[in-house]
Amino acid sequence: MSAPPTYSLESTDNGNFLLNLGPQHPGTHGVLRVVLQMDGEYILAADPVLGYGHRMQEKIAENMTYLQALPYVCRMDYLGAMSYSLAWVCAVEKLCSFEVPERAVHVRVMACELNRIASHLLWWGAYLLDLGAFTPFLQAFADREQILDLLEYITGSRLTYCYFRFGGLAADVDDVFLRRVEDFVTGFRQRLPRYHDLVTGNVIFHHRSKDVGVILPFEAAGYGVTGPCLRGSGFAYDVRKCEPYSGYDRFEFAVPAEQEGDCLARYNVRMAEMEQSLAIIEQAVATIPDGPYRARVPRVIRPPAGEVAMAVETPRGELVIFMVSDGSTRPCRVKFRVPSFANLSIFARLARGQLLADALAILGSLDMVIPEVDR
Amino acid sequence: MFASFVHTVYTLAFATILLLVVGGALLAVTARNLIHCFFGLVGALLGVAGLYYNLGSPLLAVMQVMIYIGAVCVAIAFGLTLTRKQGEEGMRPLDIKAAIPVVLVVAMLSATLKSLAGREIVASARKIDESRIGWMLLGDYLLPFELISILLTVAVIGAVTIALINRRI
Amino acid sequence: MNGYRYLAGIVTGSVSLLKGMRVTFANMVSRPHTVQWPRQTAPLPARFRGHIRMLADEETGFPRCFACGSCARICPSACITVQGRKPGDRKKKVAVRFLLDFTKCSLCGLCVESCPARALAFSRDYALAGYRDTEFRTMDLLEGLASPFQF
Amino acid sequence: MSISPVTIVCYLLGISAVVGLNAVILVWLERKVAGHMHFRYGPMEVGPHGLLQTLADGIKLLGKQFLVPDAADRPLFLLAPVVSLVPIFVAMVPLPLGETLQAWELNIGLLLVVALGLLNTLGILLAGWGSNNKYALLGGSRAVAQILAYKIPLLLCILTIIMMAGSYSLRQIALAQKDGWYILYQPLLFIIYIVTITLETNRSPFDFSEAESELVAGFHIEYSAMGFSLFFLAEYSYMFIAAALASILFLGGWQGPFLPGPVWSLLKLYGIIFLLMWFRWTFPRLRIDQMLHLGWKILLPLALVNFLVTAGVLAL
Repeated sequence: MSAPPTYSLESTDNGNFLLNLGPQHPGTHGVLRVVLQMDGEYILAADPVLGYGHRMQEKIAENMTYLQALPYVCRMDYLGAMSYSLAWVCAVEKLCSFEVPERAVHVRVMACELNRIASHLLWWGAYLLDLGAFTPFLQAFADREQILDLLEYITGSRLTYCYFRFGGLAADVDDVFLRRVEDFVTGFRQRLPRYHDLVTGNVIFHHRSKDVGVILPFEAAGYGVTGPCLRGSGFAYDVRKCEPYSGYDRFEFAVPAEQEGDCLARYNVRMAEMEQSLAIIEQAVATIPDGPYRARVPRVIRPPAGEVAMAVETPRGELVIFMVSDGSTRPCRVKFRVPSFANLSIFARLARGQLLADALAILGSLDMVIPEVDR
Repeated sequence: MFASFVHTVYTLAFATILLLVVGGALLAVTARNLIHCFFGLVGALLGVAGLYYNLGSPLLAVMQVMIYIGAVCVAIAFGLTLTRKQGEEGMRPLDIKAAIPVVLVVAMLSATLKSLAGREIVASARKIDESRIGWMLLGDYLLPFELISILLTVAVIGAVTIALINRRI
Repeated sequence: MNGYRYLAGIVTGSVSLLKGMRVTFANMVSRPHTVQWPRQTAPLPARFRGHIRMLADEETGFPRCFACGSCARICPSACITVQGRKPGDRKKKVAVRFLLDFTKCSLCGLCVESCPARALAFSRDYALAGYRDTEFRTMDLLEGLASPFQF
Repeated sequence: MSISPVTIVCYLLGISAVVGLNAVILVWLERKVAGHMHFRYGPMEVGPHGLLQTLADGIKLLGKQFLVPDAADRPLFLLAPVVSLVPIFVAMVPLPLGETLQAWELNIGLLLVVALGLLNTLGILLAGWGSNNKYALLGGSRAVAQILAYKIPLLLCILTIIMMAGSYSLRQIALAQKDGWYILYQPLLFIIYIVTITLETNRSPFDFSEAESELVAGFHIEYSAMGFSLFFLAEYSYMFIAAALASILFLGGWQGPFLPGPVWSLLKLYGIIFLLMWFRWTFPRLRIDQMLHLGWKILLPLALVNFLVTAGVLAL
């Protein structure tokens, strides 16, 4: 490994110049800094500089009891907080071999998929914002707001839910919620064509996203890209399908994948995924059984010594929580393998030789949550 | 009283135009920063447009703005933004060789002024009809007009060729 | 053929743009979704998680908290300070000091869930603002509640 | 040449009023249109339906400190907002907004407006260069590339209209449409013209030199307070001029039934401005090379063919 490069913001000798993209830049969606070496509008080299939002999440989790760390994991990916909670509780449940009641499984899946749609909707708007269109952002917000209302109705919170508990849920859902979810699913299905009319078919959007930022299949595998970015490159790999967790094997859904690997492919995958999520939610609502929402688990969680790895498909890709227990009330070691970090690693490769505008489109299409990258 | 006020205003306007021409031209040749030179040139050309207007040809003045500022200067600016080095240290505009054109210009100017001495200069107040210019361009002066277009075509082809050679990435 | 593709591209492109414009126009004439706060307010769900507040005992009006400290122990951010004292005539302790450091609180709600006395609840107060952080650093949750101790 | 200075001062005051009022109304309108397209209300607090919001913002901007960055090229930095604003005052002179509402009937009015429209780019370049900021510089150089792409189709559009009307005078052109607006004869040309004025006024989907998501704010990234508001004023005034030109060239200017001339003028003009706003809040931004492609390979051939066809038809 060579020493990390040092930057001076003076023009370099060969007429190129360094451009500091971020840490405060509307196109990086957070405190990400990318140092670009530019030749005019072309990017010769891109170097993401991380750590502006580093909060030592892993270390914090190691210094807390299993339950106390639960609110913290939501903070990493505030747009897919449900999936993070799910990963954490599932990891602990796997470690302690807790059973989860069927009703709780259905609600968990429902909540996670609603959250996934909300996350994809926000991405949809933010990506178009990167491409210079403002209306999609707030149009997506109008629908996302309904999901947040739904989730707030059951969890009491709009973003960092902290709703799941070991062995079940914090609180039960009622029929009003289930009916509202059904209404949302039918309503959103009807509104989806508007999204396609406004953006998917738009010729400018096509020009901006087609053949831009192509991730080749072998690169995707080599860089450890997961989630919609991987599925955009031709792999129909989805943890929900390949290693079903939390009862995902009970539901029928397809794993959309595209072959091209460009921004448009990633876009299409996410749009198709929203429809699949709707299908999952529909099934979960239709088949939700009555019964307890929470299994009886010890008040103080003291897992047996051992280790566990729990993989979960978050809206951004595969999240793996690796946890080592020494038999005490606190985890001995926690490691998060977060999707945004792996997806960001390919950005430098993709941005090379691109125009500045394309680089931002690529960055947007990777759907980054910077606190997740930095942790 | 009122007439003299109008006269003062016009004199001031004329002085501004002159200042623009001379100052702009001086800035264009003496400034060390390339972009300052460029804007000096723009100023000088704007001033020349003002002179045309003053001489009773608003059409020519507008054309001056459109062609020299709108087209030529923008093309120069386009070139400037494409140049790699802004050449601040390598340039020494006040070279001794620069004296040669200065001497020549002074000589020419003094000769012109001498030949004009004693004569009364009357600006033609006759309005130039645009349609007459059109007929002239497509009649008596068709050949030079066409030659200019060939020159422009050559310039465009040359630019495309250079762009193709230096095509990057 | 190429010329046909060129023209067809222009036409289909323009049609796609018009479709998008139709969507935005429909948006424009539809009713806005926003709520004109503070003149109007959005409904709060029953489970809304605001900062915590202390519930009073219906009979005595004293705080329900008997200062077991489980909330303070479970709090991930360590933002709760509880102290209790035992009044002479009762078996259980009663909280005499219950401070919330709201600047650290992450509103996870674990304290409410863990309270054996069901003494804590979420307030429905979301428009919190103050001039300095000290206003929220030590929020006294016992304020306004009766106390068995006369000082 | 024989206009009295008093008249000139009156005209200047009138034009200033138009520039100022137009900016106030347009900024408000833009925010309202954007708001409602986003399911929002837009400004609602200052004045009825937020009508005075722009005024409040303007006063706020006046009270702010004008910062000149240390590294900036001070004279250029200070000159840039002025350079982009001053041509507007001149370009407003020959615009006829009514039968009699025109500062000065100029037989080459159209050419004057078009020529002065070119100076806008110089202001942007000046700001981009003078700020000594990389984002601003990229914005400035984009503006220069942009002008090369749209100016020729724009001139071809105007040339076609000049050919049809047989005059450079805006008033004569408007009067030539007494019997039928040119948009009826030249719908394609109208579309091309609308696209080119979107390019000319630096509006989305062609707001390359500003490009918020790429260049943050592009050429005016370093401007604060009055400098910023002058650019703002210039942008909206250019929109006014471009739309006024469009209404005169294609929609017959002030002519229309029932209503008085100036009302028709403003209706048409603000209709076109609404169209520009509608574009802005609907489309994503093109990439700079795609804009060049659009300008050189689509707009230019179409405008040229249209020009030649029109010439042929007129000759027959």
